[in-house]
Amino acid sequence: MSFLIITVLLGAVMLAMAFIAIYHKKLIVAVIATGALGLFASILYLLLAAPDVAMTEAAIGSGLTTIIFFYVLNRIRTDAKEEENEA
Amino acid sequence: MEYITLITGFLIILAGLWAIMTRKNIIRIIIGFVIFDTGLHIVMVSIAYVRGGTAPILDGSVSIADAAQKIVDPVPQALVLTAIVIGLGVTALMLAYAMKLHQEKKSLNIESFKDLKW
Amino acid sequence: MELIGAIITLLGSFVLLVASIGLVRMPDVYNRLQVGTKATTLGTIMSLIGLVFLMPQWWGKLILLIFFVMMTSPVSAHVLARASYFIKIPFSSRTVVDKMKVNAKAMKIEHEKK
Amino acid sequence: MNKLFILIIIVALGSMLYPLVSSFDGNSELSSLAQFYAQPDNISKVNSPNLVTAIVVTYRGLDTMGEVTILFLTAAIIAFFLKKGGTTRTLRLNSEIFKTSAKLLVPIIVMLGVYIFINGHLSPGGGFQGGAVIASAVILMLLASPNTKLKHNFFEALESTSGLVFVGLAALGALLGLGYLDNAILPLGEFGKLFSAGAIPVIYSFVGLKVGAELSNILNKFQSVQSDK
Repeated sequence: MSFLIITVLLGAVMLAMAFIAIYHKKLIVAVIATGALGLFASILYLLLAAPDVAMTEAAIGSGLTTIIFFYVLNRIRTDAKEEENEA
Repeated sequence: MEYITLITGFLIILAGLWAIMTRKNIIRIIIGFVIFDTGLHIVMVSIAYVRGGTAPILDGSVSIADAAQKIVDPVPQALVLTAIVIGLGVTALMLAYAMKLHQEKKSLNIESFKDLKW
Repeated sequence: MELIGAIITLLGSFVLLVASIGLVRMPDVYNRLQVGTKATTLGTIMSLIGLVFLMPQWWGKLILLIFFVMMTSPVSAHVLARASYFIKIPFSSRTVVDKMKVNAKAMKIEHEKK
Repeated sequence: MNKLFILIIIVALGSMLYPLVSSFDGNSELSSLAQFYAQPDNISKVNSPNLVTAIVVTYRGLDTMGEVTILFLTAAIIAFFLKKGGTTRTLRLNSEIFKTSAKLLVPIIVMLGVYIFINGHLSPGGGFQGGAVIASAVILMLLASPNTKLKHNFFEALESTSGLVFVGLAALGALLGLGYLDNAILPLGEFGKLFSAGAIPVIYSFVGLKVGAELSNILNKFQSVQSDK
């Protein structure tokens, strides 16, 4: 029964994270929300008796994906600044 | 429990699809793909769940003889395991494309790329 | 033995509770980082020490975990606070001392000419 | 108008997915394929306690090979796309605390990754997880000191060698008449010990090295095109 409550809560939080990732104005917050979605998904895998998948998702879905997104955002931001300086 | 995770997975898939189809920013479209991936993985793992099952690792608590009665289905888990790693590679590839596109046009709006339209 | 472990774990969780209240109460980023790091590190370490008393056969792994927490958590908070100082997140109005101001100019350095 | 159209499409897809939910009544027993894998005969034939590892490396080894190929292709395409820009980079100096602790932590994290993929057949974990952990150690090193030049040739040589060993071990099984990617080319050993399960730990270790090298390469490419201002 307690597992059921935890699962419902996790599902609600994950849907909220997906909503934030789609609709928040700042891209940085959206990327962080995507990473948090991956982290909650890894907890869900652990509840579903899949520890291997949970480890992979925790390392890749919330760690490396977010870092790659931030590298790209950083590059794009500096490019936009250069353009403003020229114009 | 597996019903709830299944429904959550399908809803997350639909949310990702909505993000892919309505957003204009390329980075947000890629975020939509990531969300879609996560939902798909949740659906596959929850289909693999067997009621009251334990993880498919045969240590002290599960012996070889009654493995078939106690463990959950390992096949979709193995598929999801590789799919997550592929997802990282594909996401990195899409982001590299996005970076190149931004260098060309100085814009991330998908509507400013009309070169093949006439 | 079990009683000592339970008491230490309870104290650790109390410290964690105080930390989470402080996260809501504190006025700006730097204070929140301080609360969220110092108290959380202490609470986690105390819970792990309590677990050493409860499960004596796990002591090696638990001491390794304490080492990891002590290595990573303060350093990450330090890096976060530093980054938020450099992108000029404002202090709360009651801040008096800013010791970082003196050498902020010396922190910029040119890297990698090509 | 456009959004309404998209909404209709999504609602249609959702109603197509609805029968899948309503007809799903949960599993109370394993599917026949999984029961085949979980039979005591087949478990003792593979001799690996972690069934997921057994499936990834042996039964579905061809899938793993294709997956590794896809990862290699994406790494190659990213390396082709992201040429290094020749701009002057102005970065803030990292503090001594961060640098020192990163120097202390990186070897430990790499060791943890190696532990994860060597013990992949006994406990949760394996080549992919270990490779991801190694890549996160590399990203910590790159964040602490952005000017370190990763030895590109070393990573490429590591990746190619591990891929060749993977394919070679797989083909050795076919040469010995056991079947492609069979794990019985090495002695099976005792159930639950480190040196058991035949070729599974060896193959998974090389997969882990390959995945770690590829992910590190991708991250290094993304890092080296940065131009902080």
